[in-house]
Amino acid sequence: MANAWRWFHQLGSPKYLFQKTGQWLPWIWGATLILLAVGLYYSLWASPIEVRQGQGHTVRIMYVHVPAAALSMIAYIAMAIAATVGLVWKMKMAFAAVRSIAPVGAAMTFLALFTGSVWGKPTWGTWWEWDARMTSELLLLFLYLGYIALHASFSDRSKADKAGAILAIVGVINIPIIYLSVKWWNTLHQGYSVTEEGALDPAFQTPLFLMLGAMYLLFAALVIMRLRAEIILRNQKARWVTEWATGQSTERGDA
Amino acid sequence: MSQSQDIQFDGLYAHELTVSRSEQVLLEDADLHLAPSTITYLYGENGAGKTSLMRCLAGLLPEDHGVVYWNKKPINHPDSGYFQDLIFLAHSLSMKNELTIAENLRFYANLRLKGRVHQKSLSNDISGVLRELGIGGLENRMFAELSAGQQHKVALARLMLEPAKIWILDEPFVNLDQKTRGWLADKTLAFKEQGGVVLFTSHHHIDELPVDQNVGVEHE
Amino acid sequence: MILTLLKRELKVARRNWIGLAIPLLFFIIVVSLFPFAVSPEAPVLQKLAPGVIWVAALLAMLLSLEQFYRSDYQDGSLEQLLLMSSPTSVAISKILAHWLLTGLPLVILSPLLAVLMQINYGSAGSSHTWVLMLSLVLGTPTLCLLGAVGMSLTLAASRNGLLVSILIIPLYVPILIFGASTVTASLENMRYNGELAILGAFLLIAIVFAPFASGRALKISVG
Amino acid sequence: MSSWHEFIFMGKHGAYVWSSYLMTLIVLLGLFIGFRMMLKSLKQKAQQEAKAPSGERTKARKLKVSPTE
Repeated sequence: MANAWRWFHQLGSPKYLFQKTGQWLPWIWGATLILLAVGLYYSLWASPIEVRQGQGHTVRIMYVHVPAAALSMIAYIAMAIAATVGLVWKMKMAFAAVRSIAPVGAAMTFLALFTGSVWGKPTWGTWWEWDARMTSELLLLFLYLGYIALHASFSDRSKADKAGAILAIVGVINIPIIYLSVKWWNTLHQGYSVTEEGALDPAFQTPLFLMLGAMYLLFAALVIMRLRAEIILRNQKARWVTEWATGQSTERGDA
Repeated sequence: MSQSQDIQFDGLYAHELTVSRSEQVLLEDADLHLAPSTITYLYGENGAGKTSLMRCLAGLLPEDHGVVYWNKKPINHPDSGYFQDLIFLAHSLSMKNELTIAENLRFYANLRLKGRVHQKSLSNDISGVLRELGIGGLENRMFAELSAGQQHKVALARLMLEPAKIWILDEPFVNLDQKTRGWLADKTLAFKEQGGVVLFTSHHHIDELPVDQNVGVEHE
Repeated sequence: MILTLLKRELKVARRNWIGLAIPLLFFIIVVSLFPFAVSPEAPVLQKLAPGVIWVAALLAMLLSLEQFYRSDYQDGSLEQLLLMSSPTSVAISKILAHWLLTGLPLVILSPLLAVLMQINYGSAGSSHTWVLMLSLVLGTPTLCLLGAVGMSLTLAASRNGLLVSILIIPLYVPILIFGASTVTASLENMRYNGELAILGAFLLIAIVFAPFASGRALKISVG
Repeated sequence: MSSWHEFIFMGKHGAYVWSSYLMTLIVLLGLFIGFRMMLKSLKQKAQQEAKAPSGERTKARKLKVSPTE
């Protein structure tokens, strides 16, 4: 416990975090690429087409859509957790993490919307349906963009961090409310349920789980890359950054 | 971390204070003691961080590092009573254009005293102070209708209407006529005699006001 | 303490009454555009009425938000308020003032809009107008509470005005959904108690969280 | 999957499937390149700053307390 606490504190040090993430990153990328290669092989080649609902090959869109949608939600929750850590323990690196998750989370949300839309066209004949999940994703995208816009509107970064953190926390309280409201509203209007839950055929499970794993790792890798840039951005005047940039330090710092 | 028991200083004491504004560290590890019954003159070039230091001492700007104590307790400690004792007059006058002079002043007095104030005598006090400041009879004028100099005087009138033990004043003497400078210097000295702590900034020395301590925000 | 703060808010706002009247006027004018744009036929307007009135109310609330916060921030009185009273009570006084001076007038004006939008078409003497007012009574305070958080967050931001709308509108969606569908349910002669109860639940949740969050945000903006 | 032909055309849904994967690739690759460039330009900036005379760097200030007689 004491060890975990100390480690948590060390993560608050920009230099330590930068060095550690620099060590982790190649491993994460390696695992990502392996998993992604296997996942793509299964999802695009070695998996059957969907017959029961007549989706045919479009079922393959699911293997990017579902991970993107899952990550869009998880990323926002992660943002809110990091925001809470930042506000409660006054930990600046937690704010840097919030800022780093936001663009990747927004990208995932956009991808969930895009692939959902492309999946929708052949499945229910329209690019956009106001179904509960798609609508929630759209609102989630607005929340991400709102955070990024808010953060960008301050000249004082520490104010931007704290204001953004509050927004992230308020947003995460609202996500279930938004989702349930939209779902209720959707049943009221008898909309489709695109992503209707049924027992997933095991043949589809293998590529889906592989792609889920690959996308999670990819997400982590991208967030860490953004975080490392953010750390440097925030510590430009620190001596260790100069040493890192001019290569005077013996420690490995390159990504 | 220093515990509050370790602090021996009465009045305002800033310990190892680091203050920054928009990513820029203005002040590093500063120790500052403002004892009761002292007047401190804070100087420094423009942009050196005088205002930020004052706002930090007033508890508005969060410090990067260090603690500010009021009578041996951290200022944010509920028992320190700091915010009851503090009048902070910032560069902005903090008065509403939509309210009359009397309404503005009465609001702040009521807010500080939590409404436990005799409204009639407060009105009399307001009239008295405004008379001293040479703007007597303007109580019911809208704040927006006054000249800049008059508005400044209204802001200063708060010092006489709200009981306090520490004044933090950002450029209080700027734009004041000779007579009002004298008035403010007299009142500041009287406040000091009663045990008050005063910290003020100014572009140049105020001849009317003998100070006990000069504090400069400077490069080392 | 909150009473002192609230009295001041109300007094300042009263002297600046035109700033309060404009969002209300906007509310009426926006709604009156729909007959021109869609159709003046009563059944069509009646069907649109809940949504149109609710969207207009929501936008009017957003428009009026600025004046309760901006000038206090700019003239420095906000920091004086925060020095002498707790951030949460400052937030509460502003939220209350905002509702009393914008939310409540919207509720009072809504029967007029109900008439313009033919809400009672084909069912004279029905209670649709009351339901509309009730939904606004329960919904507009939540709009004030969430708006207060958004406004407090953007006070110190450089680009403002529309920024607060971008932050807050996604959070307004649940209130809009249930507010409008309360009225729709009434128009369809269905029960609307459930919708009202959910609006009430939103209000309670917002009352618990929003003043605190808004107070923290005010403190950050001033710092 | 039985043939390359089927792989490319995905039944008659090739455009839908491939555009999904392509867009995912573009967006994620865009992030990758963007973040990499961000770190690189920050590194260059830090290098330039290291070369600049140290006098240009603003130092934090100290308080100088002097009592008057």
